Amino acid sequence: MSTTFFSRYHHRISYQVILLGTIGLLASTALVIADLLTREEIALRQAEDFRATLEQVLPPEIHDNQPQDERHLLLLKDGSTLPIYRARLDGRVSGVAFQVRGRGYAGPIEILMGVDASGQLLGVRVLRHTETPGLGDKIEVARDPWVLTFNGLSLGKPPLSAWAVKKDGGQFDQFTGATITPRAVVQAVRDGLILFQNHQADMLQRAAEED
Amino acid sequence: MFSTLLADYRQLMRDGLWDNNVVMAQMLALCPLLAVTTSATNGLGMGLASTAVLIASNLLISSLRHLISPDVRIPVFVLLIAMLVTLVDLFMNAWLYELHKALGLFIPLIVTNCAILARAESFASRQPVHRAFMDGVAMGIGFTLILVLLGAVREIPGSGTLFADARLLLGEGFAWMELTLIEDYRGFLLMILPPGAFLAMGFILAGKRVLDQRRQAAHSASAA
Amino acid sequence: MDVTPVVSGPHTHIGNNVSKDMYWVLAALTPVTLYGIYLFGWPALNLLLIILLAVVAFEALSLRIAGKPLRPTLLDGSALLTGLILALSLPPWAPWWVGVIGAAFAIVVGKHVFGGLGQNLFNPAMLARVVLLISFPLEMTTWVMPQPLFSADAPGFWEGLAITFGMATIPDAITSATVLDQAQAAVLHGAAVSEGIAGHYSPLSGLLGYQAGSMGETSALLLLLGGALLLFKRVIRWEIPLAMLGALAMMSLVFMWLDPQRHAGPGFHLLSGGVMLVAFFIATDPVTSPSSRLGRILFGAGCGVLDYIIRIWGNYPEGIAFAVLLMNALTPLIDHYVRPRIYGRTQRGMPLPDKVAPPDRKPKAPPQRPLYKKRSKKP
Amino acid sequence: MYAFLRTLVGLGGHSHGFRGGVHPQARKHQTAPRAIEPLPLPQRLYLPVQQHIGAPAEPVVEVGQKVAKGALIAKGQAGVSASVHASTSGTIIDIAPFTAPHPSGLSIQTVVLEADGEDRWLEQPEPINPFILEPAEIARRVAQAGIVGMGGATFPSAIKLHLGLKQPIDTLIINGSECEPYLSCDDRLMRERSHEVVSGVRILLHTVRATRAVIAVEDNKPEAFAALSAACEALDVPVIQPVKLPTRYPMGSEKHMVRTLTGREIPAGKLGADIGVMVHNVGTAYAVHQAVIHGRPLVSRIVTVGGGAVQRPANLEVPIGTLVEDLLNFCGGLRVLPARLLMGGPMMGQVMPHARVPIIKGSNGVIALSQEEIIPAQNSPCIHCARCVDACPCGLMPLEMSARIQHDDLEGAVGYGLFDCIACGACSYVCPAHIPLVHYFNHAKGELNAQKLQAKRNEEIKKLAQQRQQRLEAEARAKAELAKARKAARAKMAPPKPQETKEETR
Amino acid sequence: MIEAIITLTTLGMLLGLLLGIAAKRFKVEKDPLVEEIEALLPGSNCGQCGLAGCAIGAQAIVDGKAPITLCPPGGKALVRQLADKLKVDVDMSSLADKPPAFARVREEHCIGCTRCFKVCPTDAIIGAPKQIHSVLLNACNGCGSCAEVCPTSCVEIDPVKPTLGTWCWPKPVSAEHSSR
Repeated sequence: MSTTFFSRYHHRISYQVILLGTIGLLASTALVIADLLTREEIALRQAEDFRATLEQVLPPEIHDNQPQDERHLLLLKDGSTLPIYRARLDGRVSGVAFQVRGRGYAGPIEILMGVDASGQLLGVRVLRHTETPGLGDKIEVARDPWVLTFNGLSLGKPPLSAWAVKKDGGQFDQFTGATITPRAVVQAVRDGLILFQNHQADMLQRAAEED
Repeated sequence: MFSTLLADYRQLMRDGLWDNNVVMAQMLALCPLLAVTTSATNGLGMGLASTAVLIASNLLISSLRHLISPDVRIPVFVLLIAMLVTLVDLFMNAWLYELHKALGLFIPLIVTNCAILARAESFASRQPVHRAFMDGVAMGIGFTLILVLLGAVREIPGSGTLFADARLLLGEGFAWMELTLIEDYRGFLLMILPPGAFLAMGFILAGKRVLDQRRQAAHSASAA
Repeated sequence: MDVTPVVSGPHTHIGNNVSKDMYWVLAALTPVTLYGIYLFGWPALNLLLIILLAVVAFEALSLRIAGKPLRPTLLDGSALLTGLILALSLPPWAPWWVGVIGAAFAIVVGKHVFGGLGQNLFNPAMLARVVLLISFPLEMTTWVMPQPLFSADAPGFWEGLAITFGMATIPDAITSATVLDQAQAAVLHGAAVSEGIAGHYSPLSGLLGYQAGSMGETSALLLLLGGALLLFKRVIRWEIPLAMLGALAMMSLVFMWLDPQRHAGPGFHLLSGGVMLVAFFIATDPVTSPSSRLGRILFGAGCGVLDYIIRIWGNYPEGIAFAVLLMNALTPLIDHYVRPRIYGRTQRGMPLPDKVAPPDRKPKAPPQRPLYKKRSKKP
Repeated sequence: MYAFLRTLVGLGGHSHGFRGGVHPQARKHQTAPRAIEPLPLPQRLYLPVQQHIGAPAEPVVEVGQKVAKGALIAKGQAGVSASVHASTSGTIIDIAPFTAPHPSGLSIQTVVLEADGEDRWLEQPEPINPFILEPAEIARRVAQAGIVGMGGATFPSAIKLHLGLKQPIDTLIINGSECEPYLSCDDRLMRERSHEVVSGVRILLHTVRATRAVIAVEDNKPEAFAALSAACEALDVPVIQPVKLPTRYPMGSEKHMVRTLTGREIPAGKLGADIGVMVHNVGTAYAVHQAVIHGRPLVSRIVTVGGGAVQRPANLEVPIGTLVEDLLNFCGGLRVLPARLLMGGPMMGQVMPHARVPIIKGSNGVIALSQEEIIPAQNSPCIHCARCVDACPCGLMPLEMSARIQHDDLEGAVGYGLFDCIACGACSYVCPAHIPLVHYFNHAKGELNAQKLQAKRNEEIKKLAQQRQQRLEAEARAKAELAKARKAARAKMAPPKPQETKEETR
Repeated sequence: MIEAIITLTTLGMLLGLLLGIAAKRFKVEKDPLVEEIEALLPGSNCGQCGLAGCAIGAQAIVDGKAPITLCPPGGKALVRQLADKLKVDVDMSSLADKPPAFARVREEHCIGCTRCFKVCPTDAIIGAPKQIHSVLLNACNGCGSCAEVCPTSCVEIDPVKPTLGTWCWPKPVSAEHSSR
């Protein structure tokens, strides 16, 4: 019987060493194999996912390239870098997408925004947030069409002073009961537009030179 | 022979689903339980993933039980369970991507699900493989049921729906499960916030106590 | 003469009882309640009646489930008091179901789940208020300006019913933010707080309560009068109200001195929101406040400081309910560590040294041990 | 930090006076105006052999023996104990268990004395000047007279005096506060026999060699205060000083009186003598005067008979051993059926099982409360109002203690200071939930005491068991050796089996 | 890949080594708790707990096979000591403390057979053959062993009657307070 055979050695230190070592070996091998098996698939899924999101802020009619492949690091004036994704139509940059971050009620709100060459908003989507379910999560497009109201807006339209929620004297609706979440989104988008304006040349032209 | 085996399995099933339920009797695995049950679908997904890990770990540990020396059993269990969870995480990420996006944060939490370690330590490491398998199935189903129940109890008053987004988990064929019980419902937010989980859990536990007491009273009455 | 029962002394009693206390508090709240009904009209009265009915119904239901006798507990006034305080702390025009859900939480979860009268950890009315605030932010933040009964704009009886039962929406024209909302909004705008509250607040409006707010929170004057009555009747003691109002005043003074742009003065903080109601009628709830005098002072001060912190740095314009609940949770801890000094012992429970006996004639003292090992074993 | 907080909120210094306490309705008007009346000699007197804290006295008389008033009947034992004397002259007719004046209604060994009606004193020694006697001699005489604390605590006074001889006492306090409602026996004693009281105080002062004595009287007894002042004046003893105290219950508690008068606190587990003070009751002072000046043992005391159920309330001078029944009959019987019959005042007095119990040395009152005087209990759960905490003169948290006792966590209650509780009843008096707090504490104290006794007994029995074990083992060993020896002897006699023999002898 | 495998394997082996050594080092031979508990028990091996002696009782308590309320002669005092020692809470109220009892020999039936004092665990019975036996109350723990062996049933176990010295206030009973 195996019971008696192995348990005779159970208390030897060498047995413990070999046992744990073997288990570690087996476990790591299994994980390595699984990783090899799934790596490609996972990468594919993530890329698909990202493309789908990019599509939402860079509508397919304005580009004929794959924006997710055109990832560039933009050097900002403060020395930090920001990844941007360029959409091209006939080789010309027709729009860019980049991430901004707002300070929400319960943590940061990650926002992806797409801007066309003239600085008009193509789309705004919330990627990640931790807002109160049922209250602050109306910024998700799946739950509420609120973020679609940004489409077609730009820095001058409405004027800068109106880039705020109504409670703060701006033109954007806040949802009832929650002010902080939409305020954070509006501010983040406005800041994103300002950032675009400040780096418009870099975002559009130098990128063209690089190629 | 066969009938005794069947009776044994029935007992294991009873234990897992009710008498010795992971959550309601052993009060284990509360962390994933309270964290993910904002909807019945989330509960189901978490439950199924945990069940898979539980069955696999029970099987693995039971079949290795003679090899594992008592002095190092805990690290061995932890290593094996961690491996299984990582495997599940990888596979879900690859082939159930949408669900993984919804549950992703919680899958690694299964490692810390003390119910799995507890079953390994108190059951699988001392029982033959077939019983360990049945135990894993029973305990897993019991855990899943509680997760779904708690999810439903929180989802219905919280957002007025039941099994919302079930198609993400089970595929388009299960879209019929998604019920909207109350249209234009603004929601009783407390229930989908963390305090609601504790509250609902408390009431479920109290409910089980009441049922058990009734059953016992009926039992002793009929015995007398 | 026959056998008398074997009972310990004392064989006389001061003659009070629990329900007398409860009814005194109810009496002290009556002026505020009547004034609130006058200010906010029929919908407020409807809501109050609905809550009182619901509270009694839930109390009876809970007692029935727990298998306790109904009459003594229903008649002791504790449930009515919880209901009244809840009603006074809600927006007066809130729909009926807000009141019913609040009553259910207060009585079932806030009181009976813990074991009934005297066992609850949190003040039931405040617990219900917080649950409602978290769950129904829209309904719980829709305030109206006072529409005194029989005034031109006030809703009539039928209109009132329609508002309470959700058949009519509250016209936007008469909804209004509370002064605390105004103050918070002003600060968020970067404007001076005095600008924000200008036109919405004056000390007189605070005292009289002619401003938007819940039914029982608006008139500081009437609340003070009720509190004074309770103090006079010794139903409540001075420590909690004084410590709470004092701490709030101190906090607002200090911060106003540091940055008058952002921080309003003590008068504003004391006279707005639910401070007065809480200080005299809620924080003083005996069940959920500490037993020792120093404990009560700490408790009251904690409520005041927390309220100020939540008002200024929190996301809610008024945080008094949260402050009370947080301090409620600390009460067992305070009771464990803050105890009166026992006669003949030091604060830590060691026997006092005998000071007078000179050392040579002192008999050899046995080793001294503290009275209690700090062992927490709360039943 | 903590001390700082306390000073900040001004809770640190009750330099004089004590925290807490209550103001129960005094209700002394019934009996306070009534002068002490002697109770006619009853036919039979019942003298329990234990009328004090400590060991029972041992009877020294036989049934049938004739005794004179003041004769020793039961002798106090070594340690804490006190003697009992015949309260009148007569015949001992029985020595048997008789109902004790105790709420349990249990019996106690009691000497029954049939009065012969002559009330003839034992030969009196010549009065002597006590101030030529040594303090120890005075203490001995006090012990001989069987004097115990007359305020109700019944601690043998001589033992207290002995403590005072061992430790320096700077202040002698004579307790005339009588803070219990209804009672006025001390009040009357101080008014009518102030000279004797002051004389007794002087003797006590001489005995403990304190520098001063204060007679503490609550300010609701101005007549007693005036009488004592006059007596001190008349006897010319400036070191004895009557002092007025504010009326507050439990001012009469030794601990709290010391605190109020001297600002000192008696440390937990210590006695007044440890901090240089000694407290005696005015009744004790009077009894000391009687014993030392006149050589008369303690055979009578003043008892207030009051309460709404009594026909004619009075203050009576009663021979020790008289039945409560006789007192009530003398007072015209009962007006209505009493709801409770108490010995002592309504705050700390004890319920009597019936009226056929004797007056003993510590009985300061017989109170028959009518139904209207008892506020019916309206029990409700504890709402943590903490009025008991505010009322407790000892700084305890009665609500916490009773909650623990209710759940049988007696140790927990001890941790909250159960044994610092003086059972004054202030907490129960103010409790709006009518929780029988004092009853809980009495129960817990008794239960813990019983457990302690049991543990001690277990220990003793265990020793016995071990001794038996050792004895059995020793016997078994002895038996085995005996058997061995016998076998050896037999082996010698029997034909030799060489190898075996070798083994065995070795 | 390979690094991961090597790291994990080495880590496992190292841990195995550590744990193996630790297991050898800190081996606990016998549970000292049993001895401590045995020291608390009466030690009279009276058998009222249903086990054959106090040592076995102590082992049973440690193993959780017997409740800490198993010992009638120990009474509540013992239960409290055991609860303290084992750090458990015990509901004393459910414990109907068997009132302490003493053995009493009914002299008219005693035949002086000496059986009772041979079994007495505390040597509390004195007597000699053909003499009437009597019980030393101070030494008797009321275990009842003597009553079992008496051929004439003349040993009775009487509960101790309370006296003024041992009487204590009963726990107050009131519907409201005993509701939990």
